[in-house]
Amino acid sequence: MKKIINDPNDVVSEMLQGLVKAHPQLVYFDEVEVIAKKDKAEKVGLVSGGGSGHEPAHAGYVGKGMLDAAVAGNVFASPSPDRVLKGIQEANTGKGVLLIIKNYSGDIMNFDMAQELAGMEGIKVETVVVRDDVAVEDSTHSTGRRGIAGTVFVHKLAGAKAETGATLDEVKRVAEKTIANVRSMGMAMSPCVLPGVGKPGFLLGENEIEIGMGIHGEPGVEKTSIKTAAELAEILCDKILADYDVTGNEVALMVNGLGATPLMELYILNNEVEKKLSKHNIKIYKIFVGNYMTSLEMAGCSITLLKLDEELKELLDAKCDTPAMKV
Amino acid sequence: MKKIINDPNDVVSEMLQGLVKAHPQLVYFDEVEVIAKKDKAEKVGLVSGGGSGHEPAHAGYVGKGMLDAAVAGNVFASPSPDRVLKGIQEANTGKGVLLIIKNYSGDIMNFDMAQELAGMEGIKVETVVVRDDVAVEDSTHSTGRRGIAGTVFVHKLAGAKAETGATLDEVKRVAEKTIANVRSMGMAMSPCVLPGVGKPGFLLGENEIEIGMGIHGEPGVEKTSIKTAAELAEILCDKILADYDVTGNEVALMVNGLGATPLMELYILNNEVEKKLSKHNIKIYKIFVGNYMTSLEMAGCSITLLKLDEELKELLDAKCDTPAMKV
Amino acid sequence: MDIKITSKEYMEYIELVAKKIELNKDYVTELDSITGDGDHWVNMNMGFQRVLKDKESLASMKLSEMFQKVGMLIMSTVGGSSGVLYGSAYIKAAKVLGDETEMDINLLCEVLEAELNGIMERGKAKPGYKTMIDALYPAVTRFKESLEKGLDNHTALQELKQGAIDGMNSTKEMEAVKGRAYYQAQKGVGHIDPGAVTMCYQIEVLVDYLCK
Amino acid sequence: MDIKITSKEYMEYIELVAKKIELNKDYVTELDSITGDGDHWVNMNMGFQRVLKDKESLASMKLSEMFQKVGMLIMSTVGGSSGVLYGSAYIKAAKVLGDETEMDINLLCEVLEAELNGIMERGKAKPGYKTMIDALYPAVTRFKESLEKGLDNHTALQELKQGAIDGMNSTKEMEAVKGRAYYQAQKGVGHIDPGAVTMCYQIEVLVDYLCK
Ligand SMILES: Nc1ncnc2c1ncn2[C@@H]1O[C@H](COP(=O)(O)OP(=O)(O)O)[C@@H](O)[C@H]1O
Ligand SMILES: Nc1ncnc2c1ncn2[C@@H]1O[C@H](COP(=O)(O)OP(=O)(O)O)[C@@H](O)[C@H]1O
Ligand SMILES: [Mg+2]
Ligand SMILES: [Mg+2]
Ligand SMILES: [Mg+2]
Ligand SMILES: [Mg+2]
Repeated sequence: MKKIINDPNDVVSEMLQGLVKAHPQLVYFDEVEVIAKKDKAEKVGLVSGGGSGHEPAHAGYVGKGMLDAAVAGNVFASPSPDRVLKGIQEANTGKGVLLIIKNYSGDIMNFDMAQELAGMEGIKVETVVVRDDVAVEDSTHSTGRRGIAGTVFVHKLAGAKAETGATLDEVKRVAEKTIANVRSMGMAMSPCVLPGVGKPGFLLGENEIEIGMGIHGEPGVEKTSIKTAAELAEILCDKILADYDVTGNEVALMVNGLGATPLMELYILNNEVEKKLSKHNIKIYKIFVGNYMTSLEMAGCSITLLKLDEELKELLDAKCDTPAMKV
Repeated sequence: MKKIINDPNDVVSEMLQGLVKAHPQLVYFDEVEVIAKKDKAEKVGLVSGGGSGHEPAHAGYVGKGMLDAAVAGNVFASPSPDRVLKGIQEANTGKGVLLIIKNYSGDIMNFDMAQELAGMEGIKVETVVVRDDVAVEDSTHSTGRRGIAGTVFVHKLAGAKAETGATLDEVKRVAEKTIANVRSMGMAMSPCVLPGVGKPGFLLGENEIEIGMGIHGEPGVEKTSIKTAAELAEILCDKILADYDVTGNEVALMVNGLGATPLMELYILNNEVEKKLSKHNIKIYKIFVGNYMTSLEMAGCSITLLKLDEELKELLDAKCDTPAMKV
Repeated sequence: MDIKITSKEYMEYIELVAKKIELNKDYVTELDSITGDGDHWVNMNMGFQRVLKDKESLASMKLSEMFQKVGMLIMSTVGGSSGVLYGSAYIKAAKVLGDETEMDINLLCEVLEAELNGIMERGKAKPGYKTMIDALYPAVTRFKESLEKGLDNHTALQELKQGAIDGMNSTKEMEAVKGRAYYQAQKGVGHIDPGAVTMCYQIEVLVDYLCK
Repeated sequence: MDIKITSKEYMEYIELVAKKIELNKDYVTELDSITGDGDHWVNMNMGFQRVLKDKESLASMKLSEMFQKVGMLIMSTVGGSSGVLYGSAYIKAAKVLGDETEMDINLLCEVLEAELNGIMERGKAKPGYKTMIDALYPAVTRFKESLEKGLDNHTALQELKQGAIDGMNSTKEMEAVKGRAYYQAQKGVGHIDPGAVTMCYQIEVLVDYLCK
């Protein structure tokens, strides 16, 4: 295992310490592994989180116009409820808190519990669950579809809504609408290595890729041979469009890298995805290309489509200023 | 070779097409592989470029407050003078153009020629050469030190100066000052694969890393066994500080990933570098963590220190808005 | 036979549970390796050892306070499903304890029922899903029925224990519906669920402690 | 023997050079593989083939215009060092051609000298660095001296050719100072520089064409 780390047990806390040093507008709470904004505005608070290893998710999305706090679990393991509770406490300014949860069994149980704990403290908490991955209906980590890169759009749009001074219910409605309108599909080309384990959790042949693999290396839908960028764009988009036909609509597109895939390849893929969507008469309003929701050093990508209407476009264009996304 | 590409011969043009689709404020000139701003402000123009494979460098730094045009060569090969000339023409608004060149023999010769060609057209062109890499004094690609991630600081500060309406000489002075004040040192953990070649250009053992390796896989100073983040911070910083003692000074720090290294590891390294610099009584004014100057899918990192004074701090803090850097 | 469980006594019981779990590392780990990801013993052991560390202070707390605190400790120490499931169980139970300073047998039954509900609600799971619930549910049901029928305390407690044992064994032929075991080729059929085993340990130890 | 080279004739010469290079693929590639990165033949071949594609229009241009255009074509087609070095040579030479419609032997000498200077300035290199300069420099020097001495055209041209051949061979025992060969363990010692070989080809072909 070649990683730039010290003790594998310390990767999460050391990473978050490194993050706040680079972004002094954020504050780190140790033990509970929470990152929050230093300056709190009086508004609905937004909290997300989950296992670590998906950087910049979620701490990288804390800042003006997106999250107020992010809660990190160990690598690929849900944060415990007390950690999430701390995130809620930090995000709360009296107007309630929305929890944005990716649909993994562990996350669901731990975030639900945290919601209850916060309720006992008199903090009003609502939750939404992101299930954007069209690859599989159930997985080793979830009942129902998994939440992946589409989550970043939920952070962005709900965050923009909260910034307008909207109520918790209004912010939740925007989050739900975003979730209803977003779909993703991914593919992996090489495995990732958990720092505490030291060897790959799965293997792929020299010319093999796996379509639909999850962001923890959970099985996808098909192992196949390496494809051209054009073929990949076709496969990933077709799978999304078969589930959710956005022909004739406007969308936001995210071409996401899983960690080890160079930006060059993501841009080449973007070029093909744009061509493919044009053929389907889908108008792309805005494109995001980069590593937004990763899986340690996995090579691969995901495509996310978000169907837009006037409300969502406005929220997408609203200013945000976080380490990993600035609009 | 597992890459998200089509024909290896087309990677540069397809990548740049993918880039402008995601960033419609930029324009792409095919054949010459130039990316430029759509809206030209009347000011000194800034142009950089070099071989491709270092994304987001350099096209990702075109935008307000940084470059006006970037010129791409084939992967790891200098762009030819006619390409650079097109970049100069696009950047020129009558106030002259500064070429920011990384110190590689091919780049030097091709950019120099372009400068002459532009001169024949009556465009005033000045050049600066970045040589920030303290690893080796000469290399397979350069006479004298190589230019690596420190180049991004030159783009940023000279870009900010140009934005103030400064003259070509003033912008050049700032670029030269930045070059004089910046030092980098890197390390690689895995090789990169040229799309046209299909196999790694060098190999490293299972637990082996190479200190000082260049961003084209050129030999560094030492092959050694994998180190902890703390040890790496020590080795890389010591090498820089031995060359350029900034004890007691204020610096900007860049912790740069070479392409395949996850953000998690870069933040962990940042945490250690900050500790190391604190011990040397070096005050860090601003930190940049991310993939700024890469080497295809190479895993590894580099550390860049830029000594600051009041002038440079102000320029560093000036607004910029490019695909890969927003301040 | 009279049942009066104080915080101090409950912590004595916890100590015995911790020991019981500690001693069954290989068996529990093996079961979770077959049907899940192999960490269930580590999780449970870490959780109870952590609780033990605060034994003194916990023993001096009010019952409801102690349950709340035990729940929080397990929850924050243990990753994975069992941490939050046991955490939920204890915290739910804390609520029914009100201001009581000791549990009689009826309150014990209510506490166990609250724990069961806490787990079922948190895990959105039911009996038959091949989980820890399959040990706790029949145990609580038979315990409750015995008390309702007016059986003596000793008999009721034995019913509690036997219910857990039978329930645990019944998971062997079940197909998993929840959790990682669900994704095993055979959905774990032919193997006992590790969470049911450690749940059964806790009930056995409780009954033995009370009947000693 | 009278020397009058028009654009049309120069393009006939270019065609012969292109053929000569085309035929020596393996040898040149091998030399650059030993001392450099192995692409020198590909670079040169690509460049001259590209120029040939525009043969008709180039042959009809004014000499200086044609040289400028050939330089630009080579430069934009060929990557690596040789593209910009030959590009610089041709563009520098274009300047001394002024409005002339044909080259006599003295102008030819000036043109070759300009090319030499173009390469030396662009590459910041001198004779003795184990490069193409080591073929061109002695060739031009001996050519110029012959003309200054008043030797006849044929003799002067043979001096040009022999200078290139001797210069090329002299690179065999040189240590590289510039370019990739510099970083080879032996700095290329024992092997002829590929750039000197292709430079020598061009001069040989030129002299043979003029003396035919
Ligand atoms: N949704 C659920 N409801 C109730 N019990 C569950 C649920 N999911 C898993 N379990 C129980 O948890 C046990 C596994 O716990 P553990 O290994 O500690 O956590 P994880 O499954 O996260 O690795 C299973 O054997 C099962 O008894
Ligand atoms: N700085 C220089 N000045 C003059 N000639 C040079 C210089 N660098 C390299 N050369 C010549 O270029 C030849 C190599 O050209 P080529 O292989 O086409 O380019 P590259 O070296 O970029 O791969 C060398 O054999 C040498 O003769
Ligand atoms: Mg488990
Ligand atoms: Mg687990
Ligand atoms: Mg070569
Ligand atoms: Mg070359």
